Amino acid sequence: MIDKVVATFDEAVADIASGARVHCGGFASPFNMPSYLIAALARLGADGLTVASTSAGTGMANAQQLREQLAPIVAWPMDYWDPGLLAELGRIKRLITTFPVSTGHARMWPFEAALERGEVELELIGQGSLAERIRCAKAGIAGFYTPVGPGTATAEGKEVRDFDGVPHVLERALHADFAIIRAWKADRYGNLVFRGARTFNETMAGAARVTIAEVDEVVPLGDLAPDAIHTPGVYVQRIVVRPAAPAQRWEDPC
Amino acid sequence: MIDKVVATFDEAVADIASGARVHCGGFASPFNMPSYLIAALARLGADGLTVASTSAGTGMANAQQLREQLAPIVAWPMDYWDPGLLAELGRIKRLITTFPVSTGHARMWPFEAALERGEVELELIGQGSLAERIRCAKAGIAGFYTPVGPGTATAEGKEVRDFDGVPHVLERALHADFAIIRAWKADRYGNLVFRGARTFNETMAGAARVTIAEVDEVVPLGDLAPDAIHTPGVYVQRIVVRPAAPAQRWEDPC
Amino acid sequence: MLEPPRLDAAVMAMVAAREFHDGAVVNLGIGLPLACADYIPEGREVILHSEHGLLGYGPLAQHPDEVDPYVFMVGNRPVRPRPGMVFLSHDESFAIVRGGHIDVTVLGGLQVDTGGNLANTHVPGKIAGNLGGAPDLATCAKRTVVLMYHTARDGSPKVVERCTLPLTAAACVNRIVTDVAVIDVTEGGLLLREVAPGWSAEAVQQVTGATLVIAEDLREVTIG
Amino acid sequence: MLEPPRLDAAVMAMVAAREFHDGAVVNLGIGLPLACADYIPEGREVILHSEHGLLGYGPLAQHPDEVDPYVFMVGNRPVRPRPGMVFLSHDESFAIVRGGHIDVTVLGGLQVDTGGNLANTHVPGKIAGNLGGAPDLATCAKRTVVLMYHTARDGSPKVVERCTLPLTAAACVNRIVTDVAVIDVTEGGLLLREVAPGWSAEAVQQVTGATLVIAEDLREVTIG
Repeated sequence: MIDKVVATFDEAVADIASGARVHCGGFASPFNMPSYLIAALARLGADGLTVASTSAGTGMANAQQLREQLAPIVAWPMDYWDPGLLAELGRIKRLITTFPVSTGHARMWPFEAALERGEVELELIGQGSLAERIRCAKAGIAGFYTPVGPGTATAEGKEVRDFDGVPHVLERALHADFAIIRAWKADRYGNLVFRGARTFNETMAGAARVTIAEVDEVVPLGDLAPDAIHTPGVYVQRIVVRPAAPAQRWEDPC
Repeated sequence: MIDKVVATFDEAVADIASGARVHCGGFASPFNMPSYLIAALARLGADGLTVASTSAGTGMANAQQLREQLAPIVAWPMDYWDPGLLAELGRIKRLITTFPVSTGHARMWPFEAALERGEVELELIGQGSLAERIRCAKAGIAGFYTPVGPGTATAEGKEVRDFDGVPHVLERALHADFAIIRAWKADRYGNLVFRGARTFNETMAGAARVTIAEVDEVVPLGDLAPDAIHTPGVYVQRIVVRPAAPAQRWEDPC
Repeated sequence: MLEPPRLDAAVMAMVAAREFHDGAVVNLGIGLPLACADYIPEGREVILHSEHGLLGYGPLAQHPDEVDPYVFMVGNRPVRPRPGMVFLSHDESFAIVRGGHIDVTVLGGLQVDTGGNLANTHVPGKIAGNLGGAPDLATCAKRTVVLMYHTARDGSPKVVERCTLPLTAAACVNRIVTDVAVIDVTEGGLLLREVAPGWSAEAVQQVTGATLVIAEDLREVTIG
Repeated sequence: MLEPPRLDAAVMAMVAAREFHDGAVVNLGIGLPLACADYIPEGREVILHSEHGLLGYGPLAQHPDEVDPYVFMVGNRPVRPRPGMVFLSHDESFAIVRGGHIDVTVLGGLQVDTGGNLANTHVPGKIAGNLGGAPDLATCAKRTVVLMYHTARDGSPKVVERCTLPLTAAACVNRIVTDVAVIDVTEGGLLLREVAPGWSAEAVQQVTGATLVIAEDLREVTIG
């Protein structure tokens, strides 16, 4: 019998070793981040990680600032942790991202500070190429030619070739050992349904050797309509359910 | 106001000129073929077409045979027309497909017969590379490296390059002037919902300059849930609704 | 010398279906392989994939009242829905295949050779071949099993030293299941692992167009 | 000599929003461009695209009871749902961008030069830039409009002969809308099309770091 549901977040990430390549989903909303998986990975202590994520993450202090700033219109959840937590704890060796630094008047992000100290490596790439490189890993494609990048730093060290007179950059698949993503509902086959913008959560499912999905709810097999499933279970190896009551500290086992 | 609904099938295809490149969706079931669009294109008379389709199509005589053969379990619709109709009428100059010929004891398909007479060109390619080439056209990617094809006829004349020691073939985007596809529901923005396996119908939407969708029903804007829409309307230029009562002959305007 | 009886199509399908572990994602080619769906070993859940965007479908529909016009597998065959089933696009369906998310594919064969090359798309006499999804499946599935009769209708061998028909994919076959033998493609050559009841290694070699290496633990075909 | 007043951010957004035809698919960059959503010309339906997989969203949510926690645009801003809205994955969202399905993108700018090169990701003083989706949008949208103040805080020009900051994308900008002018990037150079009320072509040239070509029909900025 297929049953991909794992009992705890700590169990779900237990085999993520130091030096692993980890794809981390979510972006632009506190409600689509695989926060409990990130917290569990932080507790696990694996370091030297290569992480791919849309953003470097705000970290704890900035999340608190955002929480206060948005309070008049959004109740920003207490159980929000993003890759900034891993950066803050010094677990990231290399980050592949589109948003490495804070904007406007926000205080410096933990990754940004580590970058200034020369402790971490950054691979900067635009969102479209990052998304497609990750999809390639899922889809068994070694590389692709995109018109995005020629004449910019992104193209440095990469092949540039003309197609129909337009220069294109060869971008390569971005594989990972683990993908940690957030979805709404799952069944025991690992079929997933998302809520709202699906971000890299959908894109990363299947792009790693092991994809782990943090979900709000596991429903009986057959409850998810076959034309409403966003991510087929063949891309997902583990499912773990968020707690009913929000955790207050990332340090707490869950 | 955005309203992509067109009154008739003949109007929907009226600007498909002779020599046009046409992507045609559907496969493996009589219920997912853009049959009325194919019939309208046949009535229009445009010839010298370059068509991309999973299969060359059975044509009229074989469809009748399949209808009889499957009658004990499936009421095969009378209003089923596939690219074989266009081949039968001599409208196809070049076909890009994975299934060009009949199998087993079925009589020869119209395209196959034309191929034997030397009247048409065939570009044979596997389903995965065909699907990805069409997606590339939609997604603005010029080409991609797939491990599928090296050492076979598919790789002839194409660049083969090793990635991590494995040979890959460079396949290029397959653009079209028009894509004709079949969906279930649409709204006036062109958002589409499919029923059953979505085949090339979903893949081709957006891969042509003009995508035309044949649908069962147009529903009021807002009736399709934002997380249930399979194809966003930005990929679709025209919508046309199937008749309530099945047409009996492809020659009848509709 | 009278040839011992060959395995029938149902038994051949059972032998191939032994490969399906619990939770396996499986694609079955048109023809002989389709029957494997009926012989999934008891107690195992297997996810069946059909190229045009259907994942986790059930058995073939047998009666009109079982037919959902929107649930067909390739080959215009209506199948029964099954809990956990998913509908997909063609491109997503082949992202699954190319990305290595298919555990086992069972494909028909016209020829397989010592290098594990497969020819199964170009029927002699036809002006062109039908590739379908076979090149992707054969190349990218974690395991490719070819299920075919050991010899062609004219008696000529289908397991050969080197394919003469156009290749579907190169160096892709892991195992050949026929009506007389189970043969693995190994670096050391074609390894004869199992023979049909009554068949000797020598008898199998006689109807084979390539030199077979005989497994030390050669045994009779068993099911399950 | 006293400088005439410059356009405020709202008017700048209105000028950029003139570009949105009925049915246009539009992506608005973070910063100044976001305000364009509030000035879509009356009677036109515009589909707004947000990079992380949101298409056809409505205005910014202003009150807690308008907030759906799952409908955010980039920048952690909750927006109101709108009929016809679609949720997507990041890869599909950028298939839309890269495939040329965005009619107009309005992006912020740090520098734009005579060649239509854009620099808008690397704020001086920061150790790294934030590319976001800007490279794809600037390269692949049918029309790229840069909406920015004409000069930096220190008074230095942002419309320049040649960008000195790292490029977001090369040869991508079609139009520059600033607080003093509307300038088109043409093969013949930077074409000054419109000036803010009270501004002469000469006055605009004085605060510009590149030679402007003056349009024969140079006129005052109008809205709508």
